[in-house]
Amino acid sequence: MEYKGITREWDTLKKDAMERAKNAAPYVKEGKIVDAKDTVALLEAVIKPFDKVNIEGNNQKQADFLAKCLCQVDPAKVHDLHMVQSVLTLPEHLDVFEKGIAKKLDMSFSGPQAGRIAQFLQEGKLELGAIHTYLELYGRYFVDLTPRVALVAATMADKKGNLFTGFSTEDTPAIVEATKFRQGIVIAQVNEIVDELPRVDIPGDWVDYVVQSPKPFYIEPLFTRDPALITDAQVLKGMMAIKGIYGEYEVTSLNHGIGFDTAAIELLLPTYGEELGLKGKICRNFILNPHPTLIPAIETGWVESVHCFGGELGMEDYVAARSDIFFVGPDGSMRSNRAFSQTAGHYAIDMFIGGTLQIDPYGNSSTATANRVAGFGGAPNMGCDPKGRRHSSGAWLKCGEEYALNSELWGPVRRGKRLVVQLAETFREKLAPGFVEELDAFALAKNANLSIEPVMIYGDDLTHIITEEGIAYLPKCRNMEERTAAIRGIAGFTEVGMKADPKETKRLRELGIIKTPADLGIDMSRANRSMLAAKNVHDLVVWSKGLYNPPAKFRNW
Amino acid sequence: MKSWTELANSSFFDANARERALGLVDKDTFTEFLSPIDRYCSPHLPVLGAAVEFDDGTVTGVGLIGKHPVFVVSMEGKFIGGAIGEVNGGKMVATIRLALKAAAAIKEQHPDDYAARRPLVAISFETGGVRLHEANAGLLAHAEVMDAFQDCRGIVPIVSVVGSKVGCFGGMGFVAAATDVIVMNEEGRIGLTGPEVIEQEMGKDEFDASNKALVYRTTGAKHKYIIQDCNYLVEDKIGDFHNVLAEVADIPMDEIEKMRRIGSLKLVQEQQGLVKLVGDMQPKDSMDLWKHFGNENPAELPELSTAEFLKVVKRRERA
Amino acid sequence: MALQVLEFEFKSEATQTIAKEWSHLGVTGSGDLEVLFEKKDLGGNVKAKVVTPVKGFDAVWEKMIEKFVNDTGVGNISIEINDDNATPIVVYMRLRQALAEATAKEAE
Amino acid sequence: MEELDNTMIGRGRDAIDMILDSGSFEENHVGAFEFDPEYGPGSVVGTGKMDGMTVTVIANDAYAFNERFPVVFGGVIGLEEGYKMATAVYRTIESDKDKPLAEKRPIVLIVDTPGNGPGKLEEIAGMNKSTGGYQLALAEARKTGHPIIAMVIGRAISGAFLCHGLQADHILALSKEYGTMIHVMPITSISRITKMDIERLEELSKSNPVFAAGVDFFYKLGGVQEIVEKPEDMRDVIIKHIKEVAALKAEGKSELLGPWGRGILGNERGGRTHRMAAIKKVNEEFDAVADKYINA
Repeated sequence: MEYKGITREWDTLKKDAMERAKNAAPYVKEGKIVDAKDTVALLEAVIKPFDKVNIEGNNQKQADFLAKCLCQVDPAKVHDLHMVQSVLTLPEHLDVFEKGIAKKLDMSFSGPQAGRIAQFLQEGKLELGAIHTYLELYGRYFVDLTPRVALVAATMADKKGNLFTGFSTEDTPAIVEATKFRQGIVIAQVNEIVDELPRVDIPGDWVDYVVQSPKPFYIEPLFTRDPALITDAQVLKGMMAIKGIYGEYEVTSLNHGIGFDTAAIELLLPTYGEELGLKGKICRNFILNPHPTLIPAIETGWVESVHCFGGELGMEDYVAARSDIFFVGPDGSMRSNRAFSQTAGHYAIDMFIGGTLQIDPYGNSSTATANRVAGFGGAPNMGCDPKGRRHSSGAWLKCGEEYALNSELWGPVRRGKRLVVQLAETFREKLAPGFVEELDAFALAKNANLSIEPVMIYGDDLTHIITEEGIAYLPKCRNMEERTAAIRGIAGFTEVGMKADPKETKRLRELGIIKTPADLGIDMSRANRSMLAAKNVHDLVVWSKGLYNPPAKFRNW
Repeated sequence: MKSWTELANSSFFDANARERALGLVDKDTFTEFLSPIDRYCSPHLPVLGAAVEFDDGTVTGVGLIGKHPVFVVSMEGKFIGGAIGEVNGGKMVATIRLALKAAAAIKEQHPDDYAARRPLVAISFETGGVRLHEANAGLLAHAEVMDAFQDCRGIVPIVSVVGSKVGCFGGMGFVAAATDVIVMNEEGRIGLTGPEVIEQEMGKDEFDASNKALVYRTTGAKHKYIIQDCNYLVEDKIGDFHNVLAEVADIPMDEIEKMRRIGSLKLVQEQQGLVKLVGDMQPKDSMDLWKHFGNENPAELPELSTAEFLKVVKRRERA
Repeated sequence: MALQVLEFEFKSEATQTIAKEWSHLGVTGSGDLEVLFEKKDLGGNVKAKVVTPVKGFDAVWEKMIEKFVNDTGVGNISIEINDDNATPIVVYMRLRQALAEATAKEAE
Repeated sequence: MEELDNTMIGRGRDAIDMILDSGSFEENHVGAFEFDPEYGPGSVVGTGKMDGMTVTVIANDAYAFNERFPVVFGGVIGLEEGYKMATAVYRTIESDKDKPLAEKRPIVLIVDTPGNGPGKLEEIAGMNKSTGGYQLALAEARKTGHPIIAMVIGRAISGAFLCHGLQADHILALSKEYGTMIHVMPITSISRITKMDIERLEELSKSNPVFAAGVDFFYKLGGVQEIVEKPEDMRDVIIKHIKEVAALKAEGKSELLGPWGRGILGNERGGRTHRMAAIKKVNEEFDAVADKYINA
């Protein structure tokens, strides 16, 4: 058999990159440095129409100066870009579509810009590829969404283009690796250019241009929750979670979703957790950003390790001084890495627990609302039972043993199940129901013309729901009918809960599928803020021995 | 409700208006006026669809510290931001005036023991000033309070107690300034214009209202203590506030007069000195002023505990 | 726009009333409520009056208070509530706390 | 708002001329005291004559700008202004301190101010003391026997009205035909802050004096003693009220004057009845337990 290869050039990408570099040459000063004032010209020189472009928009750190500059390029020269980026937070991330500079979008999460995305979709200003999880999107960077040009952010650079991303490394390594090794162009905005870096996070020969931005990159203290705002109801749910789930399954490795519910749990470990004698038995290894509310648990010896997706403003010194717990470089500062942390969150932990907005009678859970295309970031990867998991652990096995459909699906083989726990109040602020017959995700799919309903956690992955009414232990349910009854049984006075059959709820309580606070032996009168190890941000500073330096907006002194 | 002993050791900042009122006076001595069972709600809120409270957001009453009757007004910041309307404004004015009535009665009945029985007014401010839902009545009530203060001058000490979440702003900011003695915890704030309005007037670059550290440096207790707008800075314990009231109750009126900030030509002249300093200096931040008064490292002051702060702080010299 | 006033009456089997003539707890803060219990001879029944800015939750209020009455077995009291958008759990917790307060022996 | 060509807004200095005996105004003089003319330019203080009687006048200057405190313009009362006004009051008291009650000179407040200084410097120095200090000075002068008449000619807004006006014995206001504004906050801002429906607020503002903006509603609440129909009448009406106030003081009926007197008036006029009822109940409840506290 004779094979005949095609005839073509095999290094067009490289040649194209060289040509772009030639266009950019006039703007390069010393080494790889380009003046801030030449940035727009630089972008016009290296970006071509229809390019896939990544603006480093992370959950926290933002390449905000480069985003602003991209908005200023001439749409006659640069247009129809395909933006591939994990998070859209800044108005500029959408302005590029408004101005006709960009056309298509693939993303993971959009936070404050979610309403505008929905609006642009309807107006035809934006073409949506897909809403991914972080890991899916990073994966596709290496498959079919490789950026041609990446605009990233770093704390410092040297003249050779070596970057220090330190505490706020986040997505940078994943983006740069995908871009550079497929002959793409990497531009970094940095807060500072120095002669010597504390350490090298991104080697200089993976970076083409460095711009010192006029202001340090924008970063939001996204994971800071003021203990003063935790409610008694959140304390109650936290106590239920610790006793009914953490203690019950002896969960050692886990991720906490963002929010006051989980902040309450963190602050209950040194008090209620201690009282239950759970120290050392639960909550040893976290995949988690450096939550300030975790400080009391760390200081009282609960926590063995924490790996972080990103940093958190004000936690730098505390984390650096706790190198036994956090992942700290030889220079003494932490390195975060969202890609690795997400991988760990998907495969290597036994439990994900977090809040949601809506749960339906099937156990599907979503934070989607009718007019916002927001995405879910990393929650679906952590909030699922990873099919590829092949290591076992106590909590995973126990949850698997309870799984009533075990033998029907895979016979006698022993297989565990990840705990995926949703915390919900039957009614939230302004009496918005936490349980609905139909998720708003359906309306959103219709409004934004999405091919599938944006569900954060599918019913078959969800193992437990905690409301103030009780905990539903869903794996124990033998069929959908029983699962729905269990959900209705803890849905209180919502439309879903009103349909509960009191007899069936009673039966499920007897079977241990529903446990109320009383069933769990929790004295409701103790569920108040006095249970919290820290009552306000100042207490956290005291717990940290002065190492935690809260951002100005969280201070009341 | 916590017991009195529990209250004494509780955070003043976290306490509600009724807890503060009870804890500021001696154990089991508080009698509330227009208490919840009287159900004296605002008649103006229901038509606007706004929630009501049985005490209209202000707890008023009388207690004792030793033999001193203590007339207490305690505002609840969680109810419409502690704002003053017709009913709670009336309660406040009536309670302050009762102190004068009591003083007269005691002078008559206990002429030899007046010093030990002299009444005191304690006002726990937690308010943004006028309640917009009944703005005109609230505004007029403010003027009545100032009028009542002037009647009490030299007869009954009036003490501001400030250390709750909302702080003391708007019209009540100058009502507090017009009292004899001001007691605050570190969390307390007193001002006239709220931070959001300043930001709106001056722009975010000049004053960022979300920068809480800046807000505290501008209107917070430590600043007020340095410029002598706060007489006592105490730890955040209801019992500590009670102890200061007990101390003030026994201070002679002429000494009380010296603790004031405003209320005479001499005091106005002293304040004009401070205004001149600020006008000449044009401080970007209160810390410039702290430095001027001899605090070498002003940025450290907010980080210090109350006890540490009191040890090292340098204050404006009083004229 | 005006405030809603809801009134209910519940039959109660037990007649565990309160220790004091009346008892009050809570603050009408946003998302919260105040509760006033008053001892009344209602033949064992419980009367409730709710004043709230929230519309359309009459049935929920009725069920919430009924649950409280059933769970605790109180009787011969009137319950008055001033509400400002409290969620059911907050309502339930405040009612329980208010009852604990109302039935408590004088502290110390 | 429609343009008013007859409004007195911004015309504090004109009002002084209209009210006082012709050519009698001596700015920056009160008794033997002379004010620094550069200080507190947003306020106007001085001495004049009304029907030959010496009066202290305190007004706002809407056209002055305070360079040291740039939030002061358009009639705003700033740090310097408040203390300057307070000084004028204290100097008035001082000038007549040895005179009998009947000879205590009146103080006339001409009110046209949109607010107190809303700035960072103001908060750092403590604007609350400046406005509070002025109020205490007025309260003291009123209780010492000086008749104080406030004449609202334009804007009497919220805290600035409290400071400059609401401590007077009697408050007069030019009728609303002249664009006179008395309120805490415009309805649009109230709607934004309280998140209440603006249409409902507008509807209510037509009927509820406790909440609505305007001279007529303040009249009903007792906040305004008398409405002056036109600017030409101001002088005569002020003189009439000075005499009324002086007579009441001479009779020892000061309780009918000032803020407390306005409370009584508001009750009589039916605009503010709940206040009086609450005060009565507080007094009764204290009387029931008074013995325990007075004879502790």
